[in-house]
Amino acid sequence: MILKIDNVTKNFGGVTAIKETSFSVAPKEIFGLIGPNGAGKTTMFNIITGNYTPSSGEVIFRNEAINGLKPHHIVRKGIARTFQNIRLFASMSVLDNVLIGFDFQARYGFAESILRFPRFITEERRIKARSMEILDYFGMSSYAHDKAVDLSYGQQRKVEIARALATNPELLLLDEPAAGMNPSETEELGEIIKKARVDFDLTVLLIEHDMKFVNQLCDKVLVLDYGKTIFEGKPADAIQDPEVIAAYLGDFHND
Amino acid sequence: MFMQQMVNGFSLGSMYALIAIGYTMVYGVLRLINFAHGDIMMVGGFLGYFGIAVLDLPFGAAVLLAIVGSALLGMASDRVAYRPLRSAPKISLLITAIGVSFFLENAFNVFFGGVPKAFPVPAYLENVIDFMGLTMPVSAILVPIITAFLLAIILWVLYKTKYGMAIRALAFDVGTVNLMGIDANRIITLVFGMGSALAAVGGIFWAVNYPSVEPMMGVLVGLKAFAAAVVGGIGSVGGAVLGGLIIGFTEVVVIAFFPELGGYKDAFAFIFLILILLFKPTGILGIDFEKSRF
Amino acid sequence: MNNFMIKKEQWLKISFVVITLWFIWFANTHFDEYTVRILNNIAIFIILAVSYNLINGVTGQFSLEPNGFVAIGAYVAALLLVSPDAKQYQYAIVDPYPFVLTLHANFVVALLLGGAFAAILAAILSFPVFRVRGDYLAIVTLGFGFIIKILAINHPEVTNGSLGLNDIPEFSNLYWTGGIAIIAVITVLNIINSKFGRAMKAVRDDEDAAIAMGVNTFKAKTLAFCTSAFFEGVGGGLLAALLTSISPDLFDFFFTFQLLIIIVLGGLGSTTGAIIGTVLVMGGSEWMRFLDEPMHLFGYETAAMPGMRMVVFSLILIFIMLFAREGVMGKRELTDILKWRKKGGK
Amino acid sequence: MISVKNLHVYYGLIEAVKGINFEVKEGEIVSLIGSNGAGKSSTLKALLNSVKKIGDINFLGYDTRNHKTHTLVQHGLSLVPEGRKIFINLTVEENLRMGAFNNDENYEHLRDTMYELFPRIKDKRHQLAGTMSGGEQQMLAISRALMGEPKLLMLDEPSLGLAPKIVGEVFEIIMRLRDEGITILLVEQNAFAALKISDKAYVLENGKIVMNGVAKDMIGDDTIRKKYLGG
Amino acid sequence: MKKLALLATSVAVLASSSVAKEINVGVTMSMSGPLAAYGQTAYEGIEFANSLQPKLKNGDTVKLVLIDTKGDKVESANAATRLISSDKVVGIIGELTSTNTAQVMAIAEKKQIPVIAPVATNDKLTEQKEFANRVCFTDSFQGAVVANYATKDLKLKTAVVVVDQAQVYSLGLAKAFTDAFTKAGGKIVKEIKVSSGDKDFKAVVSQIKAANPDMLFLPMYHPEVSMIARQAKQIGLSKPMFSGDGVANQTFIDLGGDAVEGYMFTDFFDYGAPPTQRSKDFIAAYAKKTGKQEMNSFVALGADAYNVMVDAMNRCANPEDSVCINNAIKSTVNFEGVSGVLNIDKSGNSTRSAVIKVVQNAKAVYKATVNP
Repeated sequence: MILKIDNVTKNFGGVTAIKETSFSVAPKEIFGLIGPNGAGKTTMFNIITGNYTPSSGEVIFRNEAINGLKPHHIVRKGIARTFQNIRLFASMSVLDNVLIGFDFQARYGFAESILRFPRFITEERRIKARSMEILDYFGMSSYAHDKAVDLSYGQQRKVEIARALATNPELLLLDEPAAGMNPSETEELGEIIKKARVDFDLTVLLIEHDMKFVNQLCDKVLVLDYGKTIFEGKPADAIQDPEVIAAYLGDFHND
Repeated sequence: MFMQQMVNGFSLGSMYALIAIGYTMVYGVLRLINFAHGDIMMVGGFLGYFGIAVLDLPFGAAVLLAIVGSALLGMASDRVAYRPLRSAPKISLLITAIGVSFFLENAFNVFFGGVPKAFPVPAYLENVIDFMGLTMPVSAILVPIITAFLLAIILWVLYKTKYGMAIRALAFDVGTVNLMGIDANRIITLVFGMGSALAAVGGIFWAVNYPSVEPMMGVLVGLKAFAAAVVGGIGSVGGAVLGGLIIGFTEVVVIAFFPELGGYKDAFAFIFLILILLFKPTGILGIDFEKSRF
Repeated sequence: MNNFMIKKEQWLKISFVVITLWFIWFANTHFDEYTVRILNNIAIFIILAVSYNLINGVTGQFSLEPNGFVAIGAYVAALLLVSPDAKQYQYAIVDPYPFVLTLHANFVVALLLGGAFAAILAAILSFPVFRVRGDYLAIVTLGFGFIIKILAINHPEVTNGSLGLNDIPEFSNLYWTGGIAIIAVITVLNIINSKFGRAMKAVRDDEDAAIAMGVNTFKAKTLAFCTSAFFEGVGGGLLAALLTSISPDLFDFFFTFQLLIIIVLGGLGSTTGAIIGTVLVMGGSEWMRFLDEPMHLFGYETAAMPGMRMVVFSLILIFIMLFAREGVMGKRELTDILKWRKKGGK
Repeated sequence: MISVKNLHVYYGLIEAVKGINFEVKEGEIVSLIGSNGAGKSSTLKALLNSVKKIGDINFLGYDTRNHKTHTLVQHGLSLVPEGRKIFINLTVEENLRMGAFNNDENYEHLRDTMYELFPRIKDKRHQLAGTMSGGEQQMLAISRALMGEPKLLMLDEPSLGLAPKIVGEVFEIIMRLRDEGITILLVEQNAFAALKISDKAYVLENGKIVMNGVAKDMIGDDTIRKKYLGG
Repeated sequence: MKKLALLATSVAVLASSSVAKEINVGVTMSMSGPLAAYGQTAYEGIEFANSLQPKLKNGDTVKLVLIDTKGDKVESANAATRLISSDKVVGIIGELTSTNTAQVMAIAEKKQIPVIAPVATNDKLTEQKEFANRVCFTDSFQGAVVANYATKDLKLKTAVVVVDQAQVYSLGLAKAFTDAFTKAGGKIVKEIKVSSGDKDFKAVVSQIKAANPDMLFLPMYHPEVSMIARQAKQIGLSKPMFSGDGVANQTFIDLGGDAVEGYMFTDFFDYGAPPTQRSKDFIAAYAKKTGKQEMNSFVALGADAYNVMVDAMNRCANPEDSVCINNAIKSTVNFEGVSGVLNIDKSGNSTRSAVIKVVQNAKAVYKATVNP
């Protein structure tokens, strides 16, 4: 198991967002986290990425407890994420956005950058080349010098994933990646994720409402409902599960 | 001795509170540190002075003149200098506020001179009352009473009228307020008017207690009142009053018992501010405006 | 394409240095002392503005403390530069601590130590300061700047209190101020165009996203803060050695406001803008002195109105913000404009 | 009710909406569908004059050109914004009061009607609106807009970020409103759900209308199925 | 060397020409900013003195070139440099506060341009400087005047001193008073620190009341002192109170109202009893122009800074020779100024008498003259 959530509880003030939840993600798996709004999915993401510390329980990544670590340390351990509402660096070019992912991988110091030491130049060249490769992979290299915010929504989503991949993660967390996309875009995105899983050796954990997308993509899903787990298993089984239908899907979907 | 200092602190704190309310309300709707607010208070003091010394008005009429004049000035400053910048970066708005502040200070300096003018205080406000060993002038007692009265009005407006609800709604979302069929700009201008009217009352109190007016009188008071608003929790009217009282008390009481710290008096507001923000980054009663949701 | 751009930027940098050096030489030999003094002021304020812009504009941490750091640099440099003899008769309020009298160093060491002290203070302050964000940060740093001034007033054993330090040897001249300004500008540009600068900009654009990319945002902010403090300290030392006398009232928040106006007018986040802003504000406020004097308007002679200059200055400030809210440069640099031209030419 | 001719919307140099025409008749539900960035929200903002635009918009026979957003709202053009945008620091009831800002005399009556329509928000009337769940917030947002007694109710992505079950509930409410006689302009990227309840639909792509017609027919259309329904 | 030769030739050329010239005298003052009040007052005197005596003996006209400094050091430096290098002034009057004046003097010293400070009283100001002069007395003199008067004439034994930490003037004066008072056998029972700009001194006056001294010494400017006096009266503290010349103006009495009745302070002169003929004429002319009899001593000192400058220029063969003017200033003997008779010595400090005034019926009334 690459990621193990062990009996995690999170309280905000008096409200319990997540209650004694446990699940595990196997290497190279695409794992879906679904459930109604406010069910604690994004909270779970924030716990894994270190933005929140769990009130109790442990987050174990590659056999190491990572809860309590600072978010930027967790990224360095190999967990990257995207955001529900795309959050690119607005004033920066597409290339610079991806280069940020290499921030902790560029091996030169502050003084070296001020004095423009040779190592600065070789390292900058190296990470720029790597960034262009990643952009190329997503077919975005021709936009490298455009401002990220000038791109279309779908392109921005790709840049965001490219940026996350630049941190060289083993586990990629995607927060509603298909939100705001039409079905054909969604399908394309699904293909990219599947392909990237192989090419970048990834494990993917994603939150999504689009059940079709989840069905197409995920190996396994976990359905959360206001802090507690109501289902864990194959996505095809989830949409048949009466409890999932009652709490989450409703009957509208089945028409 | 201690009680005397408490009364003194309460009186000074009330004046900070009056000015802090204006800061906190404007911050609430625009996220703007209105650096010109202290200068609006100065204008209030000057208008009171002109009313009494030049126009020969009775004190009450002069106060009314100051309140109306300052409110109009505050609304005009919003209309002319801030409204065109509603969609601009916050920093442009802030620099504009500094510009308005500089303008008021310098214009008053050029046209009315920098020499402090003695403020003609009505004799009945200067009478000294002796109450259970505490001595204080009528004005010092009047300040907290009127502050409390004005605070009650402000709270009533904010929580019981639809305009107040709109002001509170603005604090979270300007665009959506327009969707309610409300002219958000008018509400914001109204907030400037209310805050400026309070500042004018603060300015008159200031001028009565320390009977003089001069163009730079609002600078330090303004900054301290802003610090008070932040200590109390910016965006919260109750917080502004609380913050004003805390800083007023600290300045008076600390000096009274640790006179050797006198040289640091002006720094208290800021030391307090830093300490509070370290432990409660949104101030005592504050709401987290900067909160980012993941 | 990439390499070509790097080369082009290097060329721009080199020509910038050469032109500036030539200008300094020319100014020093041809201009009168008043103009040279204004140029000295401009050079020092370029150092201050460019470094202040690093934390305020590039990193987006709206802070208001430069008056404090400039004061630290100025006092440290002044204490080291004033000869022990001159110190003997200066302390009028209380006798100085004995160690104060023994301090002495040459100009370069004094400037570096001034900068270092400011940077160290910044490093210490960054722990409390960066616990808060946005406007809270602004008001906390405003408080720190204010407290430093109050400390200078209240520790006459070191600072000679409100009387300040006098008879500082006049080391600063255009070669020093201009030379250090060049160093400051290039250093800041080099930082901006490195992973550190990218991290700073990422913090400005979206701090949470930056964290999610593995950026240690606290480190990015602290680096910007300390670098900015270092150059503000050095600038303070230069200012002390230019004025030859310093006192606490020089370092009140109007000093900070002036810098803030400079960098916003120039275009927040743009180093080129900070330089342009400095020239506009520092040069402009001297040029506008004619407004204080009697004027002939439409055949009438108006009386002299000392202070009118500041009234007009504040009005101009408001107008610029209303009609050019991004400042002169926006976030762009000179190189961006040249690039854009090239694109347009295609 | 409202007709739009040759509408263009600009953000600086970028043209977000490139000359579209559409019409909503009284009593209809009309959908604008399309993916993110197609120009749907820009169109709604243009109808309310809160973005820079060129074009003729005729609402109830009046040219809306010289009106501000808030006056248009007062005249019966109401929008439930994307992301709900309820005032989270006001109570539920205060939110409703805001909706009836210019409607003092009918406020109490309308409020009680809303409570009948949405019993769930009645239970929480004195709570801060921010404490409600996403679905409840959407219902509050809709009822808040209804407090202004709109002639045309515009909904911007009411299904966004909601669980499938809640999406179903929201769309049921929309149908009920139509039955009450309210004209509705619905903007959605959840094309399937939108088409199912609409009378008419327009498909937006890159700022242009690429297709329009009777909603029922469009569900069956092959291109639509392929592109927007994922069939 | 070259410069000197150039100067010599230009002097020769100018001396031979009989056409009356305009000679620039620079004034650097805080006309805006936080110190504007004082700068505007002092400049009023300078300007008025210039209007009364715009010409030198030889018929040349003295032109004032005023540069506002906003009370800022950087601008003071700019102003001094500009006056010397662009406006070619022969002498400078200004600045206002001791720190800014030190700034102006430091620059003028290098260019050998004499500076006359109208109101900067700090002892250290003229030390180690050749071209620094002043027409006001020093802090140490003034402090001693009050201390001696209080101990010898009024037989007061204990005092509380309230000092404004932020004002050089206040610190210098407090120190001088403390030294002289202790030397004369008195005792300082408490020293309280305040900051300029403060308005609220309730805590301060309560402490003073508790310390129960024979007298209070408040070496500050009138805005703060009037506040303290008022708040002292409110709590029933009625001890003799003294200040220096910082309160020597009508505004102080206006601000203080009833509370400053009986208040004593040192001043340079008494407009009610003009010490010299020039003083009489000046006051009469001033009253005619402004309608005000009362005159702030800052006005008188501003006027005297100008008068001494003109007097020194008149005593030089070439009124544009700055070095000569400086020497002439430093040999000012028994000069009958607006503010009294004054002598300026080699150090640039002026030796002059002080008067002690007391506030009676909302007017400052002459009480005694103290000679050095």
